[in-house]
Amino acid sequence: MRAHAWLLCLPLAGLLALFGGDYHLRFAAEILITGTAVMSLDILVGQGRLVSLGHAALFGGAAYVSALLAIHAGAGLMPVLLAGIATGMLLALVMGLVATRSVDLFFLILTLVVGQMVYELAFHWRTVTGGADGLRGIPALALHLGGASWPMSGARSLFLLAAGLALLAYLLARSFLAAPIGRALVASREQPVRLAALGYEVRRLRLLAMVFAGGIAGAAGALYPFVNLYVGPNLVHWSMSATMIVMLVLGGVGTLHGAFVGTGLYLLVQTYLSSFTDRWQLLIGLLFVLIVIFLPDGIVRPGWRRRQA
Amino acid sequence: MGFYLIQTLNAVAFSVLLMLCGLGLSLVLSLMNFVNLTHGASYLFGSYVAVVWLGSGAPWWLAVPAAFLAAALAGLLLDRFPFARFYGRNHLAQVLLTYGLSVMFADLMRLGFGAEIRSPALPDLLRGVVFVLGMPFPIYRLVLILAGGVLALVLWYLFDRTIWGAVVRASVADRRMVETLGLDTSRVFAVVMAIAAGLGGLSGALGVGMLSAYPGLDEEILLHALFVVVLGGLGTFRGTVAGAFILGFAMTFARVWLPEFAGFLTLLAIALLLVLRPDGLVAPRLRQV
Amino acid sequence: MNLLALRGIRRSFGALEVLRGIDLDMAEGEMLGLIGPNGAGKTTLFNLVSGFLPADAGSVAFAGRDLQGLSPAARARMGLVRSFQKSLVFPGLPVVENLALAARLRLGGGYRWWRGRAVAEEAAARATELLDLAGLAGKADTLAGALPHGLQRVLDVLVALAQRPRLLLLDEPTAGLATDEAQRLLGLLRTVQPAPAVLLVAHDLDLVFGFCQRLAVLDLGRLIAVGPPDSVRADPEVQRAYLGGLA
Amino acid sequence: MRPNLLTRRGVLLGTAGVALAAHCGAPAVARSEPLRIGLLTSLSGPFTSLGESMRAGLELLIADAGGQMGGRPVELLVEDDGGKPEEGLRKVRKLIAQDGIDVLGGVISAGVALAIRDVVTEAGLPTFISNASANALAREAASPLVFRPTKTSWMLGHTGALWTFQNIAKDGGLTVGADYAAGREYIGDFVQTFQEQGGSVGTQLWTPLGTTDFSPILTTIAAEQPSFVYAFFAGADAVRFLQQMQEYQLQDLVKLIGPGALFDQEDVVPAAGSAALGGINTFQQSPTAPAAHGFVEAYRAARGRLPGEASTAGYVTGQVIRAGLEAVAGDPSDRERFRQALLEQPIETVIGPMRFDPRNNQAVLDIYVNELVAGPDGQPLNTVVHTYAGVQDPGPAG
Repeated sequence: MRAHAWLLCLPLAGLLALFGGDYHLRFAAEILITGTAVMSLDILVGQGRLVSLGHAALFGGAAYVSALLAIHAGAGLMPVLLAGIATGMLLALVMGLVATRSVDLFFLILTLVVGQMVYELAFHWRTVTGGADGLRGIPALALHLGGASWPMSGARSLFLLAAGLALLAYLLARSFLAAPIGRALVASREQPVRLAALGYEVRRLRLLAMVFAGGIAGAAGALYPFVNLYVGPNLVHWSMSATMIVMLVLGGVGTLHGAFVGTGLYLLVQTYLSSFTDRWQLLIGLLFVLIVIFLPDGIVRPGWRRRQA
Repeated sequence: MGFYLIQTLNAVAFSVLLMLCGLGLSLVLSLMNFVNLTHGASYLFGSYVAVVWLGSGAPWWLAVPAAFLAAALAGLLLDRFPFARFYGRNHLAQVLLTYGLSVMFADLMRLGFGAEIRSPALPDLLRGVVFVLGMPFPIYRLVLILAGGVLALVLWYLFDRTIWGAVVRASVADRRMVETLGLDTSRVFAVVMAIAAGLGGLSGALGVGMLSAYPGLDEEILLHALFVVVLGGLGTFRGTVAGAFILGFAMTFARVWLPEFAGFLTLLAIALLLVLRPDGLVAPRLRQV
Repeated sequence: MNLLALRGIRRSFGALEVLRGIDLDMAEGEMLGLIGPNGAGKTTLFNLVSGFLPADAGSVAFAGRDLQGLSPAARARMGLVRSFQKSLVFPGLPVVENLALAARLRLGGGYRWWRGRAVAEEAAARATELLDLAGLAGKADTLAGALPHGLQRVLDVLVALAQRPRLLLLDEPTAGLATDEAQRLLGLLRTVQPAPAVLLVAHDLDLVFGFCQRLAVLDLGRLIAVGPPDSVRADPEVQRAYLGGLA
Repeated sequence: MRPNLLTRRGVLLGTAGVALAAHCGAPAVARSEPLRIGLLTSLSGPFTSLGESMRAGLELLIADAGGQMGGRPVELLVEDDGGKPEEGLRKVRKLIAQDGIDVLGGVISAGVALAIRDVVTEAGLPTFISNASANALAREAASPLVFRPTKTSWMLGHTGALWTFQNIAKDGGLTVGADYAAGREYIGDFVQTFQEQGGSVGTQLWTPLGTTDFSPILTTIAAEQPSFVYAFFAGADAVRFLQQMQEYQLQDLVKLIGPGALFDQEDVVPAAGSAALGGINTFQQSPTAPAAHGFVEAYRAARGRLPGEASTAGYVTGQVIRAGLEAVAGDPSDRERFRQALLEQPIETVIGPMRFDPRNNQAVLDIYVNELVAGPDGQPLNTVVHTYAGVQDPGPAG
């Protein structure tokens, strides 16, 4: 059951934090951070049936802003996090204003188009973003609190930070979905016309959900540069958004925690299976297609699949 | 003067290529309300078939029909499994299924045809240029424009003006009704899917002389095709043609005048058009409620 | 002042004129039956009044305000609420959540994320009250999609009532229901407080004649008679419209 | 030469039967223990064919070396970066922490090279950038343990300008390039040197990376009738540009010159066919360079085609690593000694003599001017017409 799985996760995370090596901790932090962004996408896809192909632009856009703040202003954890959240929300707002008039394929294409505009910006604004080469030389992260300052650049502290962020984001997302707005979002997926007849502005609802998801994706994006010490345009490209959807489907749509499972699975396959075979993409594709074909309710119904550990 | 005339011809040729890419996608969308993201793979498959065909020394003018047939056969197989069980489903399920398949096909084609860039050995007949007001314009592109125009007319006639098209549309609108008339709708769908995939292969064979073939081209083509079809209004025939020409001219002239911002400007144009016309340029006959 | 005032409403689909100049008034709390043969334009009229379709010409005024350009959602928030011919509940949500969804928006907490507890509790109380009224208290936690068809229809009307409408447009709420079920459903509209005005479309003429103070008869896009049941029943044009097809 | 499904991609090329030693903990050096070379390259994504060639090139060298370097058996571990820096970073961390590699080679894309620069520097891992040409790695991003046995963008743009100015035209030319970091570097360096020589360059045209249709640009070229076109494109863009140049019959009207990637013998020329004929390029590598003779034959025997930049780079990287290891008797664990050994003596490679600039570990190379003429089989062949000896990047000061 879900509760048990989560209870299992905590000691696991604790063990990793105590005994994991630098490489494994960074890898775990990357899974948690990317997973958090994928989870925010689950709010849109799983609950609102809003399939966005521009979500990476929110995540990566925040990563760029965060990296730039750290490089040019030496910003610490809090300002970087706030700026990332603000960037994610702002980009989501713009994307939402353009895309929420539409559903299905139109929504997909419009989010893709807005996301690719962010990509074009990151790719061509060389003096600021480094263009195709990206940004490197990102300073170590530190937390400044009232004059005191703690370094957060070690793999262990980054892992703990990522775990904290993932947990917080997960709890926030759950409370969002349990709250009136989350229930209305689910209703808008099932019967948007009826919901409008109840007096709900469906567009506003979708916009709010996008901004919320953008905020979470932005918070995750803000931490990403410090784990990888690099930010590049691939991070905002639409193919990254598509990868996020693949991760989400692998883990289970509409479950929130499935996003972490799927992200972990994908990154593990990508990192380890690719050492053994050139055909790892074929295997990922096959797995993905099998899930779509044989677990069809997953797209419609939340909580359709509970992964037993 | 000659400069702008040729640039206009360039834009027309590119638009026709975009239209060719969009037609197959548009066909299944308008007639079957099915989003087929394996279309880019059909295109690339057709390109590879043409390259292999032309390299084998077989008669060059059969390369295009061969690519059509090969891709159509693949479409037919896909229709049997797994497409058929997704025809009635929502777009999201279709998008996920076909995207996953396209990832697999991309890798399979890399396995089969290699990762290298492949180009066809074009016959000399297609390699010349004509001079318009002193400026060169390739014969290959004239042939492309011509072929695209003829194909569009044939399809328009077939699906809009014959009983056959009416049957397909009726099968989508009310499947049970058509079946009581004694027609096998699943066979109708299979034929449409085969034709659409075949069109993907055919456009791949026609386009390969301009774009070559290599892993990753499938995704680029798919993206262009999606833009064209969505811009035109989900899968209406006239809309696809209009979408292709708007996108083709926008991309060509953005590169003439503001090449450094061409990518951004093209995206901006698409976004603006879709904000102004949320259902695309030509409102579709059928819509998912 | 009339609650609803329609003036010169026209609407065509292509060459087909579905509504050709409708004038109609409704008073606060009134129950008006709208009847007419299939294809008379009843559903189109509903869509125009509730804002799901724009009219080609004419005006709709509600509580003295012109509704021109207002979205369906905005109209619903003013108290002009409709149901759908094909029952549309939220199948994946529990029954009580279906009602609470409507009630929360009415109480101003529809988009709340936090600090929504007071509103949520009041909405839940309102939902429970309605369920009790309809005798569905035992079904509160059932998924709406799992209810039998008849109860889904009842739930649909309850959802509309949870919005505290001033005017309720009900499109065939009794279709597919047994007579006693239908009686009970319409009875509910009388018992709920405050009682809304109701514009009722139904095929079961006995039901309509029994429940409504006034009737309006729509035929080929025109209102051919408006008045109390008895005078409508006696109207020769109405008899021709209904019987003419049979003769 | 694809490995079978589920066989470890890193093929054990050392003495047969050498067991996989446990690779946790400190890299204790015993003479019999295999030396682990990591190769980070692209086996998926846009540079797949380059990555496959690079892998083949390095495998060829290791085979030539009898699976031994400096007296130790060599184990090659190949990882795929997908052309993406994020993936490359993760793979490099894995190679360092989990596989315990002794040296790293490879990297096709400049983005990946710059992204991993800090990680390998921090880990003190001797790294050989085989293909990426970003100037920054020889300048502000130079690192004491990051060697680059290949060119910088400047080295090709600069020599291209010298050749053009002396042999083609002093003005009336134009440039066209793919609008991203590498394109900006090549074209920018070309223009700068060309102007320093006293020449002037006309219009500079840019097209987005991944341009499918070059016709707007080609019509502009046809209208301007320039004395030459200096162009930078790579991979599929290069093939399309050349073919469309031919399609518009500009091939014979306009002299086309560019950095070597535009006419890569393995990646571009077979696909471009006769469209490549007549082109000029400056490149650190050439199948007709005298030094390359044996390698070209061996590679042709192994893969049935002529080597291009990526396969040659894979081979050269192996030669450089081997030379370094021979000098330290197979033990690179003393980083400073290994570094000094590499800096001290010039290395004879299949692209000619190579020495490393001690300021930035950037190779100082002979740059060939290649002209594409019909080879014995009728296919265009990069043929050396001139050699700029010992070209050195301006380096950190420049």
